[in-house]
Amino acid sequence: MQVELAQASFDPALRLSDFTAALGDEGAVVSFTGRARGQSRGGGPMSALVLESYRGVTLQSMQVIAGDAHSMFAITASLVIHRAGRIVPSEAIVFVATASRHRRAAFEAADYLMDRLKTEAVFWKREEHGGSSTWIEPTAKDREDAMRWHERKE
Amino acid sequence: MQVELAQASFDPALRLSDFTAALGDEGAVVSFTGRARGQSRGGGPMSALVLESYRGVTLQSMQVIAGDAHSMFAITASLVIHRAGRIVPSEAIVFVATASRHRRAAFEAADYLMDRLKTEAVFWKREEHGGSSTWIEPTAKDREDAMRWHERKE
Amino acid sequence: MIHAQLDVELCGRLADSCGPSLRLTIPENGLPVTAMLASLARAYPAVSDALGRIRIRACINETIVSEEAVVRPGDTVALFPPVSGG
Amino acid sequence: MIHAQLDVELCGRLADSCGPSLRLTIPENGLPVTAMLASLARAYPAVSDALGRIRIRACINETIVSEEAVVRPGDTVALFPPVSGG
Repeated sequence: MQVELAQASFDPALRLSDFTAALGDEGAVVSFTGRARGQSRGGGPMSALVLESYRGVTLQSMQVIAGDAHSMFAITASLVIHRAGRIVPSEAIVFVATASRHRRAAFEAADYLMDRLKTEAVFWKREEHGGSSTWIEPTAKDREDAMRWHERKE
Repeated sequence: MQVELAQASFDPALRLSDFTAALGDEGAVVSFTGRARGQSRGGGPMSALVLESYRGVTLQSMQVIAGDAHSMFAITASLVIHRAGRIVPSEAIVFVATASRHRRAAFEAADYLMDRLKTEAVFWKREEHGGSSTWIEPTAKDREDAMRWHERKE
Repeated sequence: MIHAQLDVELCGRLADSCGPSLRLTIPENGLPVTAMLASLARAYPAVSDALGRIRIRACINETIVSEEAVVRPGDTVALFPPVSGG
Repeated sequence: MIHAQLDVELCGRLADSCGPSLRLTIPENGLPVTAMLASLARAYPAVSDALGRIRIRACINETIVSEEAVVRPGDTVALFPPVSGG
């Protein structure tokens, strides 16, 4: 389990390569890359996404989520990288990789990690468009996705 | 939609890099890499996995599956690469990448592609261990996973 | 009746007993898949067991066909045991 | 009562009205989070609206705490509006 808060842009494919090279006999590797889009939620053009984090609390929130993924699914390795700061369209915001013996666990854990990160990771996010900016919060869909795992846990 | 039957080993991370570089405003990219394991289904050591394909039929079976994924999910791009021939442990057997505006479609489409490929792609597969080899077929779990999508379709 | 030669490719485990290709003599105007399978089993007893035990699908000119399809001289014919998947 | 200075960091949209850090005078033996929020609202009317409208969580020394937790001089204190997630 490796969790990083990145202040500068990173290369998801390169990180997937390193992650996979370090594996043992895992048969399945799933990755997710979340990229900044050029379109804001309102539909207009977006010039950048700015993610504010808070000291050690943001990283810690990511570590808790990754730890939960390891408790809930039969994954043997995971990598979570999240950008902070100003992110321009097509740059990676978040990258998650999971590995397991068989594919179901790797898929579910990556899906789960993303659902939790999108709703609970300690970031405050705003979209910059032209001169102004708009704070954004998890969508109803994000919250609904995150709720799916509650039944599972019990 | 890009579908390839690879006769030699390939680098999944490199292919993910190219796939992502060619995208437009997609916010989500999911990848799956299936790797040959060093352990056979029976639990003993495996020296290689040998995948036999048949002329154009194998590629065509993969294309049908990829086409179905595009019909069923709101993905805007996909890449499916499948090895044939002799594959040694830790080499990639299959690689799938999907991209979509929002993450749910990319996750589901990659999951769906793998379930269908694991049960329906036209390959005959045997595990080599020492001097002998064993033909293998989809597991009960593979078939069960593939069945999940039938309810969805109707 | 005029006859012709046909090579039938055997995929996967079907090739275990007699190799990946078997030569068969068929009528010049062809014969249905079911009749071809029966003829193959008669000509090659070693494969008849495998042909009877597992579900076989025939492939003619790179298209998987039904049992009623007709195999003609010059066709590229293969027999598929159940696929392993990827 | 002896008093001390405390800098309270405001995260996310809470910083929109008065900037990312506000100075507050607190009793030397500290005060509960609820009292700190009330005191902040009195001292900075511009943030009182945001503090009242959305659910705020306090963070003391990098730990998110309950409303009953006590803030003491020297603590690293921040106020979190609801997180955006990643």
